[in-house]
Amino acid sequence: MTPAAYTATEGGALLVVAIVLPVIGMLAIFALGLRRAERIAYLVLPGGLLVALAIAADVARSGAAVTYVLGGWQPPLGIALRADGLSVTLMVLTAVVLCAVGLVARGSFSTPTDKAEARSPMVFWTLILGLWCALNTVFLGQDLFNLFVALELLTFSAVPLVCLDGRRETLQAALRYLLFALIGSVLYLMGAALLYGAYGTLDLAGLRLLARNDLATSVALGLMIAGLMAKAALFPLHLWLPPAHAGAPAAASAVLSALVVKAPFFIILRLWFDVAPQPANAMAAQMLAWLGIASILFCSVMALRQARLKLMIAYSTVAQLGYLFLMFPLAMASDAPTAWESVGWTGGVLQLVSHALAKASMFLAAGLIAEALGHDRIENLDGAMSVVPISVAAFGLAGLSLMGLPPSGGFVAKLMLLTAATETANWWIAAAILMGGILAASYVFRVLNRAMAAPSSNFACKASIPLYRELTVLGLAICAVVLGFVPLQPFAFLGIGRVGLP
Amino acid sequence: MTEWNFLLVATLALPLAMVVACLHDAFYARILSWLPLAPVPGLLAALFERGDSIVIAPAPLRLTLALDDVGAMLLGGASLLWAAAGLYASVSMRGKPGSGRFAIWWLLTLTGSLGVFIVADMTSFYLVFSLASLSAFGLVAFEDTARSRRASQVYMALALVGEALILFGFVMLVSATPGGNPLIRDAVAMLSGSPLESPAVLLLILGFGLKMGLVPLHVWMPLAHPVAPIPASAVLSGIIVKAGVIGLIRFLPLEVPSPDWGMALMVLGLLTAFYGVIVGITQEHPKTVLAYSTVSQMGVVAAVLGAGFSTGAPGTATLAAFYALHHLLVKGALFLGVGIVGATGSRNLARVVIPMALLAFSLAGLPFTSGALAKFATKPLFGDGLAAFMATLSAAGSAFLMAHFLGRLRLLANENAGAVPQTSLVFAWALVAAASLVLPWALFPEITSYALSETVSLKALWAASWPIAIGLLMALFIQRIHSIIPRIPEGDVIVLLERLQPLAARCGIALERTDLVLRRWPVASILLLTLAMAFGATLQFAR
Amino acid sequence: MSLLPDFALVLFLLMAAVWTVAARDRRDSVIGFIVVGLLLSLAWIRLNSVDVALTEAAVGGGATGLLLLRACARLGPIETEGAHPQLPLRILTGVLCAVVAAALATIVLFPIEPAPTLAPAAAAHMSELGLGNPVTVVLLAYRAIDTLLEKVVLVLALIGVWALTPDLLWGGAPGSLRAQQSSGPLTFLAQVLPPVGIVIGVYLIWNGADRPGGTFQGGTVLAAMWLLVMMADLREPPEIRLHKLRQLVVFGPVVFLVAGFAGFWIANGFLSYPPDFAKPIIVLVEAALALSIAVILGMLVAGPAARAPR
Amino acid sequence: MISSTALYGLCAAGLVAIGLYGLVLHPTPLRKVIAFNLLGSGTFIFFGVAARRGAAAGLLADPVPQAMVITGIVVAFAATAVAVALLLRLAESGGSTLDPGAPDPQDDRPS
Repeated sequence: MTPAAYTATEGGALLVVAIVLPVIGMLAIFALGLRRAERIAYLVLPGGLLVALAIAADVARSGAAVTYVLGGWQPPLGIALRADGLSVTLMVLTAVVLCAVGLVARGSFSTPTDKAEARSPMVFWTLILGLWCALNTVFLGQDLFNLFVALELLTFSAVPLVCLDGRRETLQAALRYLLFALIGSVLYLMGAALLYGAYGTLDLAGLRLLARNDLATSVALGLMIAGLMAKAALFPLHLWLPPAHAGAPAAASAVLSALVVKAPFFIILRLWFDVAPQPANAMAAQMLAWLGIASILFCSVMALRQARLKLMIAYSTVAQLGYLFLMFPLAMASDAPTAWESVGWTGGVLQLVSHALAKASMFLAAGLIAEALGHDRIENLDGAMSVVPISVAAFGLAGLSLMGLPPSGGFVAKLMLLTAATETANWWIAAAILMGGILAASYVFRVLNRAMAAPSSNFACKASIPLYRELTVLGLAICAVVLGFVPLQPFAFLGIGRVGLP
Repeated sequence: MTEWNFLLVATLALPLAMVVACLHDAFYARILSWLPLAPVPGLLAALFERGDSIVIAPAPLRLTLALDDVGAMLLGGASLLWAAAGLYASVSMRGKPGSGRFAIWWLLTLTGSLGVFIVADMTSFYLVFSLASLSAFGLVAFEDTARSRRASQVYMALALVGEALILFGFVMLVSATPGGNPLIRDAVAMLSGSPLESPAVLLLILGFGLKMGLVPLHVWMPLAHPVAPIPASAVLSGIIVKAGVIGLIRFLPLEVPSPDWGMALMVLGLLTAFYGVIVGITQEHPKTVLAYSTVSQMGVVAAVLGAGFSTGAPGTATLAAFYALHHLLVKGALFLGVGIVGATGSRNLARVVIPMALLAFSLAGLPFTSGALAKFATKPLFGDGLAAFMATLSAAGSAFLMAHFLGRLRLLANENAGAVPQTSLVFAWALVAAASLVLPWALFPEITSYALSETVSLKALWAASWPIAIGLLMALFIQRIHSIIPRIPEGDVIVLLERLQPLAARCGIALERTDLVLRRWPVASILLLTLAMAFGATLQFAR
Repeated sequence: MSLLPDFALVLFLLMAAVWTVAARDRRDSVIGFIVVGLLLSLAWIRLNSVDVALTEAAVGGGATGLLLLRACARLGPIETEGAHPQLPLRILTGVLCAVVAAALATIVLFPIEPAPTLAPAAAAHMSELGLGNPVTVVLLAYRAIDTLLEKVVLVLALIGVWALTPDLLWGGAPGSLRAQQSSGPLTFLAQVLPPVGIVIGVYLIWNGADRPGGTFQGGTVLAAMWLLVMMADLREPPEIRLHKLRQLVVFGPVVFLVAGFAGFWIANGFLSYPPDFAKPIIVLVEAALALSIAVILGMLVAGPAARAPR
Repeated sequence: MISSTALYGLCAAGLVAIGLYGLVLHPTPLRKVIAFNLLGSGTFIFFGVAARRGAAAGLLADPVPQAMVITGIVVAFAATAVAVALLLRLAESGGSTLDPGAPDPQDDRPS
């Protein structure tokens, strides 16, 4: 009963660097209390991007997962890190989004020149780096307890970002977020405890070989998946997300909406396809998809009814997360030899990536618009086009991807999901995908319509926005659109390292 | 590969390049004057290029352009109308606020609407179709009035529904074929016999029918077409609706007889043809009357396609396209003419109204006009029975509606009795009007087996004339009872739907309340526990 | 062995837990919670997990209890107890919690036999490292990355707490920890206990390599002594902008990181130790971590800055 | 006869239920935090049971779950510290419940 061993691959040490580099940056900012916290961040951000790209290149070149066994101790006793095609894609995505956010945040989180250290820049930059470490660990970790620690890291970095401005509403939102995320964590940990009691290992590959269909496994998976859904804010567990993501500073919201909620989803994906006894339970997959459908429809309508731009985008995040949960029945019912060679799985992953890019761009654009106009009431957005045209254009392009109109990553993703739904005769899912697109278009156009209207007579521009910030936001949106030119079929890269897990 | 096929690429590339060039302020300031040139490559392509296909991006993207006879016919007509309307716009829109924005929407719509005639693969088709559909929003919404805001909202909502229907239909089409992005004809060839054939055909008919304005999905058209500036109305009503026609032509397996679907499409088309007339007759504004006429005429085109589809008659596509071309040019000329009338004083009115009458009755099949040719050519598809009779009767309806249009048109004349329109406006109008009279005569021998002389035989003349006579009689009669016919508001059915708005608002509020309840701490955490247990139970007990 | 003491312990534990949740007054609830913490330590000893028992007593009961008591005092005039929810909701929640508990109980009552375990694997490599306490080996060798990341969690939590400082007070010191009425005995204890406590703390850390004890326990005892001194008003909490404080906080994680990276040169990779030097390295890392933990724990209890920097 | 590990397992289940009940229903954040700690303790005991059952190779309990619990306890403490700091700050700014603004008469309003 010895699970197959992990063999460390060449270049595996880079995985350690990917996790530790942000930590070093964070500790440096904390300890040195330099005049400008962002200077250290600007050293770490491009460095981390390079590391992620190097790992991606390594995976692409070797066509196999990059693995590192920490301290040389084999799992399940020790802990292994492993970058397969999917995780490395998400690592690069994270690095790109964080670098863009870093650039845009320069305007809002620079240390004032007359102070040695100021609260919000110091907190913002340390937490962003902490968050990065957490995300990379989530993507690379192969041990359920290691993933628990990563999730906690993520929560502790994300929560204070929500209440950075210290207003009462944001404090309330942060506390709600923290407590609900903690319930999620405890349920996850409870599941992990049950799994350890049943199998004596928390290593993903080991569990994959051992998993049985018994009560302990079922209850453990139920607790873990529900706990993770709470952290991912899937409807109807979205209570904390709208106020938290709307209350955070735009740069932080971008990271929270684009990346943070994806981490628990990623672990659900791992649990479902790598741990749950195969063949996975079709009815449970349908349950996940139904929650996804409810998420899409309900929260899209809610987005349509919001008066504030950032709240609208936050509700849109919950709706777009719903699409991710559609992939479970779609990937399973497909006649592709493995789940990750199915159109549904690829479509889901592409939705994850394109939503991250589009949503980051959208939140940042909303932030710049709010900075320029001094408010974010959708009704009074007129004149935005004349002050921050590039941001409005970025919002529009990102919106294109959210709506699923061509050419955009969102379009290809939704098309793939729709194709998979058609092929597997999941008509409700197909209808929800189409309906969600129409609703998304409605809420995006509602904003664009106002933003492009001629300014009213008493219009005043509150602040001028430097061009580089606007262009960065546009760049992210363009990335989301360019994803629309990927071919409409499963990509081999996403499957690297998934066939024949160790 | 011929030396001309760069023209196909240029058809799409030139207008897009113009949009990009607008980033340059100096060009942006002068963009209006460049509008007439944007469709020129399309026009040249229609004249010189035939039969080849160009793959712009290799597999697996496989973006492919190709031009066949049907596409060339519509591409040529559409390019011509775009050019003339562009000329008109370059004069009439000058100096208006927001004209630059208008030009950009114009160019994007132009790219999309010409693109649908020349792309050969599914993805590109969806891309250009959406481009045309969604950019036209900018044209509809241009005049920032309450009326245009309502119209543009309805337009957008239905355009998106149409997009969704078509996308779903495409997915069903593609799911029958291997590989990422098949050519349209390959996908359609695989459709027959696939288990998804029926739903796919239904979705495609609904989606493209919406774009053509088939009842009851026509509601956006009488709202959207009249609110746009004159040249935009001309291209919306003349060209954009043809995206639906080319969609049906390209995506229905017309050569495979399909009695049920063909019959359904034909009935829907005829119903639309009469419905457009009946509602149109109650309208006040000439542009709205024209919009309802477009609804009616597109009904006829759908009926033609349906009739051909039901028997699998060869050449249906070409004939339907021929009819569509006729309508494209005539309707374009009529809309531009509305603008000319508005700029003409009562003293010179006759010089405008007489050609307008000729154009108007061309829609009803007036002998020696393109309408007569189009009706003559498509008639055999309907056979001899009831369908043929109804098709003929629809011509009477058109005459009736057009008589009403001409009656309303006079009221638009410029208050200044001596006013004359600008020469370039008149030139643009005259160009399209002349093309509508000449072009179909040139094409007729190529696309049918009839000799031109047959169309002017006594029998044919009689067959074309009597419906017009009936239509005129009805018009006379209706004028007597004019005061007692009810006024149906523009957009007819949508008005009823709008009554539901308070209900929708109530639903929205109820949803918000639900959200508040769900987002309360005890409720959400109870739901979390319930989900965890339900999930565990499902994993354990449902196998 | 008789199960009677276990039954009694579990019964008391559950009763204390019910009391904690059901108590009307939140101070009672906190005291109930501290009692639960103490009983839990006993339970951990009964489960043969002495290291966990020590940690639970020090961190779970002690530090958390202190934190909660302080919160109670601070909340005094502001927060009032809320009305209890309506009966149907209570019944529904109760039923649901019972279902969860029933599912968990079923799993515990019918466990897999033989019990899966990593104990043999853990024991097999212990001699390589020359350490006697298996838990320390797991924490600092086999699963060192988790421990490292958990230190990062602590630093992040500290940043999170400090983030709640109002902008004007940034860099200043947390509010005084002084007990409401300064009492003679407390001052006396604060003068007498720290030397003893520091000795105990150091012993726990040193001892942790071979016998129960270790970084957290030692660090917590050190933190407790520091807090005691602050509570007796012998020392004010330090200003959060102080470089020395910051450096103490990151000292442990940095030493850990350095030791981890050193593994690339002196052993075979990140966080691996050469067999001959494993024990000294681990003890060094533990000592550094304990120091940082003491500072972080103390500062976490002290809370965000409440006075402007001088 | 029930084994001692099973007994502590039942105790853990009980703690989980009690903690969950408080966490769901207690209207004030501080009491929720306390309940969360009970819930966490219950969860840790499941690890403890697994550790005790895994006694082998001369070890009285499997050290791996014990190490996990130690990490877990520290993380729970950190969470408590952040939550307490947050709720104190929230109380200072005049709010004391988790459910914002909306009229919520029977449920979350302090009396």
